[in-house]
Amino acid sequence: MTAVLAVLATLADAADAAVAADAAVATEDRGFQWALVLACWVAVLAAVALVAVRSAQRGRRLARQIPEEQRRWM
Amino acid sequence: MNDGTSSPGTRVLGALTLIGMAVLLAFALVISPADETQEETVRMFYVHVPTALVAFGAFFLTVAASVGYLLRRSEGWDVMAGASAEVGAVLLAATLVSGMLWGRVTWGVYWTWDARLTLTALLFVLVLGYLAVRRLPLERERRSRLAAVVGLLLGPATVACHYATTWWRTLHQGPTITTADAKMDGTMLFTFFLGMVVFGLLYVWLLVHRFRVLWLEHRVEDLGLDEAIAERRREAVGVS
Amino acid sequence: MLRDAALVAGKDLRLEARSRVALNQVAPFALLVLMLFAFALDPDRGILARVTPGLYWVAVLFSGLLAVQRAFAVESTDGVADALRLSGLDPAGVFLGKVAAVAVQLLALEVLLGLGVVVLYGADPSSVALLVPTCLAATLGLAAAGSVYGILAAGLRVRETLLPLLLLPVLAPVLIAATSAFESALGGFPGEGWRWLGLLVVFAALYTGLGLATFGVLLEDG
Amino acid sequence: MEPAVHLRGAVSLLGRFPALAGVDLDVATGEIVLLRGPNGAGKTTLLRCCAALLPVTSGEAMVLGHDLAGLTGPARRALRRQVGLLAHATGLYDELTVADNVAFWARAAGADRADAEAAMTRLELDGRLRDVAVGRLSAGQRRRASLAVLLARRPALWLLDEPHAGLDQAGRDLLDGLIGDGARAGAAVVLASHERDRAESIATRTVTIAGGTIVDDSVVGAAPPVATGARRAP
Repeated sequence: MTAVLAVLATLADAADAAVAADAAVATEDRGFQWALVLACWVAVLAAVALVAVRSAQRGRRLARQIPEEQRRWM
Repeated sequence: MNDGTSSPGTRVLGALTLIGMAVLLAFALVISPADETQEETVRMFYVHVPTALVAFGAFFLTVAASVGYLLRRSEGWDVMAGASAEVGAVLLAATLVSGMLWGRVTWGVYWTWDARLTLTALLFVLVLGYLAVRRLPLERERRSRLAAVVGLLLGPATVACHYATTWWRTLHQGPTITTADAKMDGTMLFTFFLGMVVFGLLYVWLLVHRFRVLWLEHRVEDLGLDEAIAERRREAVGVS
Repeated sequence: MLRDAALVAGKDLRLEARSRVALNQVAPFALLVLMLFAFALDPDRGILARVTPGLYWVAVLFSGLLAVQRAFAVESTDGVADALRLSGLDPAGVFLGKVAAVAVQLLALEVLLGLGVVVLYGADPSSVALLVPTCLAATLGLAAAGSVYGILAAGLRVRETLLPLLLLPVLAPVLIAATSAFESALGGFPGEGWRWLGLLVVFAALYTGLGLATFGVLLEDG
Repeated sequence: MEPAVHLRGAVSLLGRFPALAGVDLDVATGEIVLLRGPNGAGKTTLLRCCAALLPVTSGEAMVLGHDLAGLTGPARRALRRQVGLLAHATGLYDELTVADNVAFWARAAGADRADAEAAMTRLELDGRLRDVAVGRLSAGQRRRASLAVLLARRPALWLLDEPHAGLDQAGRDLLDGLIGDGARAGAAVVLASHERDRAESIATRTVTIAGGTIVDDSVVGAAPPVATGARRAP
């Protein structure tokens, strides 16, 4: 855990440095806000979709291997 | 159409979830107005807060189902705990991502040691540990038992982490961040509640599917057991 | 239960007296961590003095992890795990015995590390009234949580990697609370520390209770 | 009288592998059953199932009056306390001395120090070896130390997995004497062994296991041998 926190802290530091350059612009710029808002939604929905699709694929592969009567929810 | 983990029920649930998600996207990104202070970034809250709350609910179910398994020792509770933790982990990851992006635009950094963000990160690691136990290559009964204890312990661990992180930030008088300082008008409030409903539906939908996938994994493990026993007994022929 | 606990604790301490793993390996490791921190952080600018509580508890945490790992490594070798299950010992007693043995070793380590930070970092340990109970409560919490996850991972091939993953996030509150209590004590405003001590006591009681309740399940086929 | 071990169609899985594929076996108290069969036949699994260390997945399994299915904490503990298992591994702490080990395990099972001392004397571990760390003993000496633990615990069911392996001639004779004494005192003994001649000379019955099932079960009829050691039984 501490290692993880340390990595996160390092990431935060790196982000700090990157942000320092355009901090002044960041708060004012609505385009930038929109970009991050969209990135946020896309990231979340893409992750969920990925999990759902992989789960469905795995379910299909498993279901093929077992007899009909053990899949009675369908 | 017995080719996967779907059933009429989950198809209806899935359709509702997808429609709901489309409506939520319309409200969150188009219809609802920008906030006075937070401007456009408020649109991240319609994903951030619901995923966080639903993920906490998922945790709670994992803890409860783990207790259920320890009391009843039935496969259903075990599978339920695992499925809920898997979906919860995805939602927690979503919470962390949206939280970090919001931090980037509001505080200028991806990460601050805000109490809630820290707690979420800790929970994420805790649930990764739980899922690691679930993937141990052990006999199923033993794995379920170990996982149930780890799952049960997620509860007190969360509570302890909550108090520790909250006091830690407030006593240190670091940057106090309140996420609820935005004044919400009617549309925004509606969008937020819609988000809760939609992500709740999404959770239930995914949960049912993951439950069935894990259940099928167990059935595939059981598969051919009679055949294996018969084959084992054939080894005995001609030995005596 | 208490008889079994005393038996197990006595056996563990005797084992340590003979093998000296904690003394010859864990303790030097802990001191080494203190020295490495000094190398990593500039000792001349007072940084070390400011972060002493945190460094102290991180060192305790890592040494504690090693101590827990060691305490349960001896229970998983060469048929001992089976022997333990066949022994007829009360699981709750085994748990208390392991906790007691780990706690005793950790307390000795903490005294050593305490001397270390006084000598190496120049810390001022005058607020004994807060420091000592903090150490006791944090140690009990560490040993209790460590024993629960220690026995859980003991029989597994992946125990060296699984134990830190499971245990360290659970111990995060102990690290935060003990560090904060030490900060108050060393910083000369012990009043704030009592609240953290409370959290440590609750944590220790919680995990001792959970360990008593779940050790049977873990030991049954652990 | 109720048999010490009663198995009907017992199946035990190691992962997905049916190590026991339906075992029928009864062992009465006072019996010495020799379990023989090729490598991988299920001998060790059978012994571990009888010790309630491995679950019996299906079938009937009664050991010392306890039904292994649905055996919960205290009852399982009570059963296990009465079982003595001599496995390939020693079950001893390498860094502790013989005396410490025997005393710890004996006291854990409710025996006292005197029992532990008597057992060590019986296994001829009361001299120089007493205070030697187990890790520094030879294989045969370790086996004697494990046997001393078993003896001190006074089990009602002895489960011995290749007990003669690693012992010298004197040790083997001593072991045979101990087994005979144990059986006469009312313990049920199951020993898995490849050493046919030696094991058959003490066994009252020979059971052959192969492919996870019992393929032959015959009464040999040998009387338990009399202890050969000069020392008095503990």
